[in-house]
Amino acid sequence: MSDHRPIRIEYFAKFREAMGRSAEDVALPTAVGSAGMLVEWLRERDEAGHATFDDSVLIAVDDVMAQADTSLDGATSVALFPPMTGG
Amino acid sequence: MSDHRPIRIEYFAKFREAMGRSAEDVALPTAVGSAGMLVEWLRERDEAGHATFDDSVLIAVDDVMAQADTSLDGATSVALFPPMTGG
Amino acid sequence: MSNTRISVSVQAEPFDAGPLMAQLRAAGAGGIANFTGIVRGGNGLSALEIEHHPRMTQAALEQIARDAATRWPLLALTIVHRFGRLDLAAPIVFVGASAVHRAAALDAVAFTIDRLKTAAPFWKREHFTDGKSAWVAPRPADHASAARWD
Amino acid sequence: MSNTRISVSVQAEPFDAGPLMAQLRAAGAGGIANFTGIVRGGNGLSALEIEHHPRMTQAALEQIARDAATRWPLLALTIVHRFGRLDLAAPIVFVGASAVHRAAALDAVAFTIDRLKTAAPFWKREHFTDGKSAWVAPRPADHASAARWD
Repeated sequence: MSDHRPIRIEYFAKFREAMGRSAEDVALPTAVGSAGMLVEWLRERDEAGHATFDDSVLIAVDDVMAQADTSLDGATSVALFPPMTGG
Repeated sequence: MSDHRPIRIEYFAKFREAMGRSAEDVALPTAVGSAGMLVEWLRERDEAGHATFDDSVLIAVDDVMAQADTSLDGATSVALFPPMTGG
Repeated sequence: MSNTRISVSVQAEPFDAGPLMAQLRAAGAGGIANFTGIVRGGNGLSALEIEHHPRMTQAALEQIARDAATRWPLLALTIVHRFGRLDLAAPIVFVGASAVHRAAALDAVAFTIDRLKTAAPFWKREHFTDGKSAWVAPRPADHASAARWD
Repeated sequence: MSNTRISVSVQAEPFDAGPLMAQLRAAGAGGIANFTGIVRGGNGLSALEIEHHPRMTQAALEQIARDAATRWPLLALTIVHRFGRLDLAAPIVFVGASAVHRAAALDAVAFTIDRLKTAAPFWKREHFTDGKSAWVAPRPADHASAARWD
């Protein structure tokens, strides 16, 4: 069993601009088991991630709104976006 | 100075039907000095008035909403109507 | 003084909410809220008849509109109220408001419709398919709704 | 189960509130309430741009609509929300509800518009006449408005 798994990360709105891309496919360490841990992993990965993500980040796992402790087991995509401003 | 004055009384909705007329011109005793006293005077005048007007009656004096103690000095018309049910 | 553009109409003719809404799209508005009351079928109702006090109605509606414009920063407020005989599903009343922020528009519409249920000289009479008819009794809930703005 | 007729559209195209209101005139309704949000000019704004999450938006709006239909006895509820570049005075969002009684229709519209400000994956960017642009920051007032329904 691999200690990494493939997952697609999507960025929206100001996060997309700050990261300079709308999505990326990464090999995520299996130890990064939750949505919150993925955000922390991005913050530690590089300067862009560190500067971009703070406590306001909203997370969707496979297109369903998630919490920091939502498991990434079996997940194929994670979307990260800032607080919504529709309406 | 006369002890009566001419005044027009108008009836609306169920009061119009109960009184069998939409308006009448009456010679009102000058002692009947307020809107509330006019209602009482109608109640005492005849059976129709007695049966028609209760505490729910709304009163307008010269097309302005009035209270029981609103004076009839100089008034030319009084409208009596039940609680409103518009909208 | 309020700069709200107030429009009030008391009419027998039907109205179309679309053009009324278009009129409310005042420059600078962020939102338009409106409510249309329509004749509700059911319980054997065949038509609604609305009596009013011709000399007082327009002024009463204008007063309600001014009260709303004093309470909320509105760009425009429109009230249309019909009288006469109305068929099932016909529009009875339209209240619309435009404002910079949505809460003002929504609250002003709720206030205005509550007020004109209890403070404008209209009386409804229901006509039924069996030929009977009856004056609509004032609803305690309407008076409670109106009182929450006091 | 709720029998509310729910209609949700996420679209780039403009919409016209008139036909949307006509659709809401469900049989048996006593009232139709609706709100239209429009691009507000001023402060040098030249256009609004709305980004969204294409795979999530429709479902998010449907969930908000179902929540409203659970809270109030509605006959129909319509939500239309645009994305893309919108000119000044263009319509952004339409929320309409029909119900037997007016309070349900009015409250459902207020609830729905509050919810979709904070719980639907849309993000607004403002473009200004001087060429600058900026993402709209979430408004604490919007979160307070949404929270009052919790």
